Amino acid sequence: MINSDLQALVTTLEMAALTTLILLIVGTPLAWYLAKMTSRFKVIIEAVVALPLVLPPTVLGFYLLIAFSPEHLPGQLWQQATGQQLAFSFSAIVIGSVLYSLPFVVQPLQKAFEQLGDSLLEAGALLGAGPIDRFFSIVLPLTKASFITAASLGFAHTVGEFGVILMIGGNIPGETRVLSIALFDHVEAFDYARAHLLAISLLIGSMVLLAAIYWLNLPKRSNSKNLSQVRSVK
Amino acid sequence: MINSDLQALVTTLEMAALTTLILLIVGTPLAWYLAKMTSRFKVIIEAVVALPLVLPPTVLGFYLLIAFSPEHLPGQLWQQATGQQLAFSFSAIVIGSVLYSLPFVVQPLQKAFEQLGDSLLEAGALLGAGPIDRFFSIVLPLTKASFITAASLGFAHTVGEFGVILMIGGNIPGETRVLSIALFDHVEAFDYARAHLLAISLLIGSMVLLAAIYWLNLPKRSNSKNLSQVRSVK
Amino acid sequence: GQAYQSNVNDSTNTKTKSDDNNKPLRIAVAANFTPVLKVLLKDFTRQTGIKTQVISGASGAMFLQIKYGAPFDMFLSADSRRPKELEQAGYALKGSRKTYAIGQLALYSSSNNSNANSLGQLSLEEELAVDQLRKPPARFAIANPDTAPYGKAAKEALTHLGLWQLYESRLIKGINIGQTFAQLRSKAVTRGIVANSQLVLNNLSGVIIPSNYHQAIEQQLIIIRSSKQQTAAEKLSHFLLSAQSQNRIVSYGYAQTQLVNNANKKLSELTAK
Amino acid sequence: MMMSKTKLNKVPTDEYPQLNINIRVSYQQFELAINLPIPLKGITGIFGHSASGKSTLLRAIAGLEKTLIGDITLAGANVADNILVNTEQDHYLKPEARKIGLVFQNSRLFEHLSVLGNLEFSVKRCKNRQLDLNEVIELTELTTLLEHQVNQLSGGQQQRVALARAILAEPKLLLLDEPLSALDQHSKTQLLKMMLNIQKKLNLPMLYVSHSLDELQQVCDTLLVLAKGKVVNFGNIHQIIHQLNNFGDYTLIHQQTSLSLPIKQFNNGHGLAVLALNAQQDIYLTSDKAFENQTQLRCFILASDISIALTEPNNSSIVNHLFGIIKQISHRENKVLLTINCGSQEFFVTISAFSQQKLSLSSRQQVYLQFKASAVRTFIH
Amino acid sequence: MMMSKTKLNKVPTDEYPQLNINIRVSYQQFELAINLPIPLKGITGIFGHSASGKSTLLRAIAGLEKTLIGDITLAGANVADNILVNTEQDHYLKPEARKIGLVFQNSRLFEHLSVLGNLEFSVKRCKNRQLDLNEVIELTELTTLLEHQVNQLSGGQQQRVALARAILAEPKLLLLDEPLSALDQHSKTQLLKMMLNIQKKLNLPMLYVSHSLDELQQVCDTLLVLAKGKVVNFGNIHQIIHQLNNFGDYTLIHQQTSLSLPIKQFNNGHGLAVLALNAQQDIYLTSDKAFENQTQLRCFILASDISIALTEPNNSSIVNHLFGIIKQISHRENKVLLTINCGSQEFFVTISAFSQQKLSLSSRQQVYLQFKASAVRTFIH
Ligand SMILES: Nc1ncnc2c1ncn2[C@@H]1O[C@H](COP(=O)(O)OP(=O)(O)OP(=O)(O)O)[C@@H](O)[C@H]1O
Ligand SMILES: Nc1ncnc2c1ncn2[C@@H]1O[C@H](COP(=O)(O)OP(=O)(O)OP(=O)(O)O)[C@@H](O)[C@H]1O
Ligand SMILES: [Mg+2]
Ligand SMILES: [Mg+2]
Repeated sequence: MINSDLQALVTTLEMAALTTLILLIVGTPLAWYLAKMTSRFKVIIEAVVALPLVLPPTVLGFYLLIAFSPEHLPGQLWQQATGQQLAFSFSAIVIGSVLYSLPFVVQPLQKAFEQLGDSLLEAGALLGAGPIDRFFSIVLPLTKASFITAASLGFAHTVGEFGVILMIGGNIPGETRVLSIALFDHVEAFDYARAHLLAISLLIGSMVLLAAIYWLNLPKRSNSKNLSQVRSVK
Repeated sequence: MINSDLQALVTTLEMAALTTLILLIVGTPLAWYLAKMTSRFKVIIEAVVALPLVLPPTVLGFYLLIAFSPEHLPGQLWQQATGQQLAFSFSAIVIGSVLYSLPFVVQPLQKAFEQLGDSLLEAGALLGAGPIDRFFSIVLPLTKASFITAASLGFAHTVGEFGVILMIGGNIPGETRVLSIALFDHVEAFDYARAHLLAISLLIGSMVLLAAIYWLNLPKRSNSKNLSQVRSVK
Repeated sequence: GQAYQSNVNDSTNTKTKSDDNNKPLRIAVAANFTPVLKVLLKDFTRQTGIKTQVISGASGAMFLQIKYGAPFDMFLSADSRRPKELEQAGYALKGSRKTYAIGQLALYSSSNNSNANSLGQLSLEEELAVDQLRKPPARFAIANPDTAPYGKAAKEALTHLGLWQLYESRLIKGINIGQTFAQLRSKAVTRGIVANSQLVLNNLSGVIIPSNYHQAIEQQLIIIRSSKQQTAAEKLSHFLLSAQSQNRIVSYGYAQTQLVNNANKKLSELTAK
Repeated sequence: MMMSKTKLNKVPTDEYPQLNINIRVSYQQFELAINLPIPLKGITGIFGHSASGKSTLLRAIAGLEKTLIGDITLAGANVADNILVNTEQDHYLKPEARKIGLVFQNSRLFEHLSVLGNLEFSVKRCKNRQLDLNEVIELTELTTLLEHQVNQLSGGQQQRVALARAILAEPKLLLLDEPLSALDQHSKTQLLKMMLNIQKKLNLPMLYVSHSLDELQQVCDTLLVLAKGKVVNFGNIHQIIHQLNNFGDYTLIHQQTSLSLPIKQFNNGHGLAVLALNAQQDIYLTSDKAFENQTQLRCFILASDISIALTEPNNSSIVNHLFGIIKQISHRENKVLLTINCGSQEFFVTISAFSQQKLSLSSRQQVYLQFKASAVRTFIH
Repeated sequence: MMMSKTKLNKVPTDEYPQLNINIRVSYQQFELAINLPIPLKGITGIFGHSASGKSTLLRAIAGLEKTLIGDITLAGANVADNILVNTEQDHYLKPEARKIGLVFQNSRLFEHLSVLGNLEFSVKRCKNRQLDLNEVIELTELTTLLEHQVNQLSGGQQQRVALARAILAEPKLLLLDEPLSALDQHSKTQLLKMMLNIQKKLNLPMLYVSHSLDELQQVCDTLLVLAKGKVVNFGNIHQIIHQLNNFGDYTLIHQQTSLSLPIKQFNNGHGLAVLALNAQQDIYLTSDKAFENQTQLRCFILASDISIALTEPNNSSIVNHLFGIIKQISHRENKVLLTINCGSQEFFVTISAFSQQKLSLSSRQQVYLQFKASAVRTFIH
């Protein structure tokens, strides 16, 4: 009984961790590009990235399901490349979550990169730091807080995701059955005691996780000049 | 037939606009407070704000429904104050959406306020600007881009919301039946033609809206020094 | 519902191994029947040694998933329309479509002394139902008549009583009967029409709405044509339709099915001609 | 060494407002500890090495240093008694309520506003405006820059905008943290003139932080010297500079005689202005149009610019010959600092040890001081 | 007026690398148009009014001005011919590949790093390190500040960190945009000395922007004067300064004689150093330990510090008496500028119109120049 929930927890964590990783790897250059881009196509790309927000997850899931099925190109390509069906696989829910959570990662990062400005990057370049070096030695540490926001929004949103995953994953235990679906199932199956238990564990677990993340991000600022002056200008 | 979709569209826009407005009004001071707060409770508040992300919407909806029912305090208070039942009302879906979309508004604003720093606020204070004045004359214009991000994330997420609204709204035409539910109903009822049509309209509509928003935000930066130097440090 | 497997390790095997015999029989089932199925499957596994895995969900979603290649062996829908469509579209094993249960509507009220209204004689029931229904509350919960079979039946019952007009503007429509029940349980809405089986399973009582007020809520199953475990699936189909199982199903708040299945057979014979 | 309070009471407190400071601001490796009443008369200079606490002091007065302990009051004739901060009584007046302006060391312009927008920010929030926006714009030479974004400005342009913005707010007290450091000599001079004008026009006291004693000597009445967070000198600027001549850190200043003298004649017909040193003796310097409306002139003569002659010099282009009596002779390495009384005014002269040897000067000896008209320096002319 | 290329070819290009600049940077209200080869010998000064385009020029060389049209090449003996940018050929070398350092007008420290972290940022990215980190830290007096966050530093401290950071990167060319503007005289002197040392040690050419001609005179061999985006003067610093004396903008400089002379005697036993002006005549100035290891000294004498005597002066503390012949007399308002030849060296002297009247000097007249040992100024001593 509890075993099956544990299994869902493991799947959820695997999926959310992998999704967050991919989101950061894909989202960071995308956000950087958008932040520095001046072309008029920028607004279009921005709108496309934000689109998953507007569609109800189940509907988004419906379209993804169609795309992932072996009858359509993305699903076909995947099958040719990996020999496995894409729909109803672990890979499918990761891809779905990545698409669905992309705006939550891209937008905070983009704004952070925009606010950063160029002056410190110019200084870095003139000390011999190339673009990659500058990114890791200047941009990343200065926008650390936004990366944490982006990652935690992405992670949390993936954990809470339900409609898309249910549709393209098919709720298969050990593969695509995640905690949010398990929780939903408990409610549907009138198993309120277990639903409450799971919901509360989920809440406490995520709260501890989120608090830990935010706390990790806290001490860095504590002895800065700005902080000591907060009271004066509140 | 199409009438009912139009009605859903109107309800959706009303709901999303009202929700976004409330989100900005509630989220801005909250984000400011979190950005400037140094207490250790900060992480806890941050985690609580982020919680709606983690719970599957239907489950969140279930708990909200319990809270909104006349049997429980929030629902009771509402009924005493307004004389109307909260659950299954337009107010209920607005409140639900506000809670659900809060992190999308608070987090980008908070990060923007944190990155802003105090130096310009100090300068403003010494020119005689009080806190409210400073907010509108300095903070708001300097974080305009983040406000637009926050508002568009909040709006889009509310439009796409489905699970919570369905549970606490009850799909009442003209009151709580929104576009995302209508869309889902069409899919469930095998009415794929209408579903596709609605989804495409929704996509195009939101894309135009989002593009317009981002475009509004674009020209402001175009003649700044930073921009002209972008190529050098990419 | 959750996965029912005699051995949890098997689930990991399903990822890696493609040995069909080792794979459990994967059953997609409408959420409202999941608890009953789980009880029945215990016996089934004991008798046949066939391992099973239950995937519970909304019939609509599962229907779409099967169309797009979901790796299910069997589908227990909450209605008859979707199995029929799947059969016509060629996703079902020919002749595998069977009615395994017939839903029964019940009027549920979370606020009043409904405990007094224990299930009794039909005539009394009828009286009670009509009686209560004639006084419509401000809000009344049913499943969505356009998409959910229990909702459609509820609408028919109300129409039959000439009350649909009265009720139409007061309805809280759940996406499926599960959500309607959840809405009622939250007490945000106090009265509504749910599946009788939901009440039985939760030790609640309501008033059964006579089945002649609406078309039968046939819950049908099919065996998926692409399944590699069709024999095991057929065994389960037989098991579910056996008199013993049917009796247990009825004891969980469903109506008698015998009649319908026969009628069904005749119907399909007729249409086949 | 901190000045005793009694000494400061010379300045009539019933005439000028006074800033009473008794504070302590502590950082890990630095502590600012100031206990001092500052009479707010004209422009008060603040001088000291880098990291001596100048900016911290200004920030404390403005209400931006939150680790501050102690109290600051602004008391005086025109201003109602006003406690800016008193940590013992848990009293704290917010920066925006203090009516104190501050030009920061880094300009801190509002990036979202144009140059004009930055100036209007102040104007809008200023009640009972006395200054004319256009006039200030002209004086700070911002006329052609009004529509520019502030991040497009050169360093010097930014400082001018920051200065204009602070002045336009017309505060009760203006704090200036090296407001002209990025400007060339010419602009500096122009702006210092403007500030002096505005100081008088609005009767607006200023505290002025600078690394340039020349600058301060020209505009300040009073000087405060900070070192390592402590006040080491405070008082009349001429006195302080003369004290620094004798005791001061070599690295801090050029030794000099600092003077404020009445103008006897604006132009003697030969392009020289005449200042009355005392009843018998005059000092000549190159005349300037700017002297025309003044009765008093502030000037300084570097000790190194004055030479000593034993007999009254003739046949030289040097116009100033003053008769004096050597009061004190002090040696430092290869240099000799002479303090010479010409009437009641002390003059400071440095000569080389070699010259001293040659002339073998001794205390109470009568000598002639000679210096060129152009050695009488006025920073602003 | 732009200098012709022929004139510049005097500097041997086969010995020093050369920066060939032919660019145009246009903004709405400003255009920088430079066409000039700059021989990279020692430190080249860049001088000009606020907003004359100094920072823009440095940014263009560093590769930060993207609206630039034209080309910049770095050619010469030690450096392989190197096209930094050529917009015609669509060639553009990225800033990080140019090996050019820049100390910005605003320090631009990395806020997320401590002082030490900022310095190590450079050290890590410097190949073939020649400088010792600890030595630079000591010379810039940052030892006690290493663990500080950079936003806790005073203005002057920030500039020192920025300077140390740029030097530690050991670039091929270092651009300095008013790197010492927030520092007091003492720190300035110390840091200029350090920069001279490092310039020699690494054979690292520098372009140095400053508003202070005194500063530049002490460290630069060559001076570039900008006005409104154009080069108005370029060449040997002494020549340029003397040109400015005659034609230059009054507001730009103090008229002065700028000299580089061999040291004849480090200490004549009386605390004076002796410089050889020519075979017959010497110049005396106060000796300083720092002169000990030098053979040549750079100094300047303000025109206002020199006075004229018709007969050889006696009985005066003034040690320097030079015999010369008046070459030119020019009047400006109440001042007279004399150009006087002492042997082959021109001296510039300003006297008041009054003195001129009194002495009635005329061209080709023989006169004595007199100035104190302390009037011979070295910014760095
Ligand atoms: N928030 C802070 N945290 C720690 N130390 C600080 C902080 N603010 C200032 N200091 C230290 O206080 C000392 C004085 O700084 P301050 O800015 O007042 O100097 P300053 O006299 O203005 O120097 P400068 O002329 O270089 O601007 C410095 O050593 C500085 O490092
Ligand atoms: N991005 C830009 N957009 C528009 N104008 C600019 C831009 N950058 C510089 N300018 C203009 O170019 C001119 C020269 O600026 P620059 O910063 O080179 O001056 P500067 O000589 O360094 O002056 P300062 O000594 O005051 O720092 C100024 O008038 C400035 O307003
Ligand atoms: Mg300072
Ligand atoms: Mg500049």
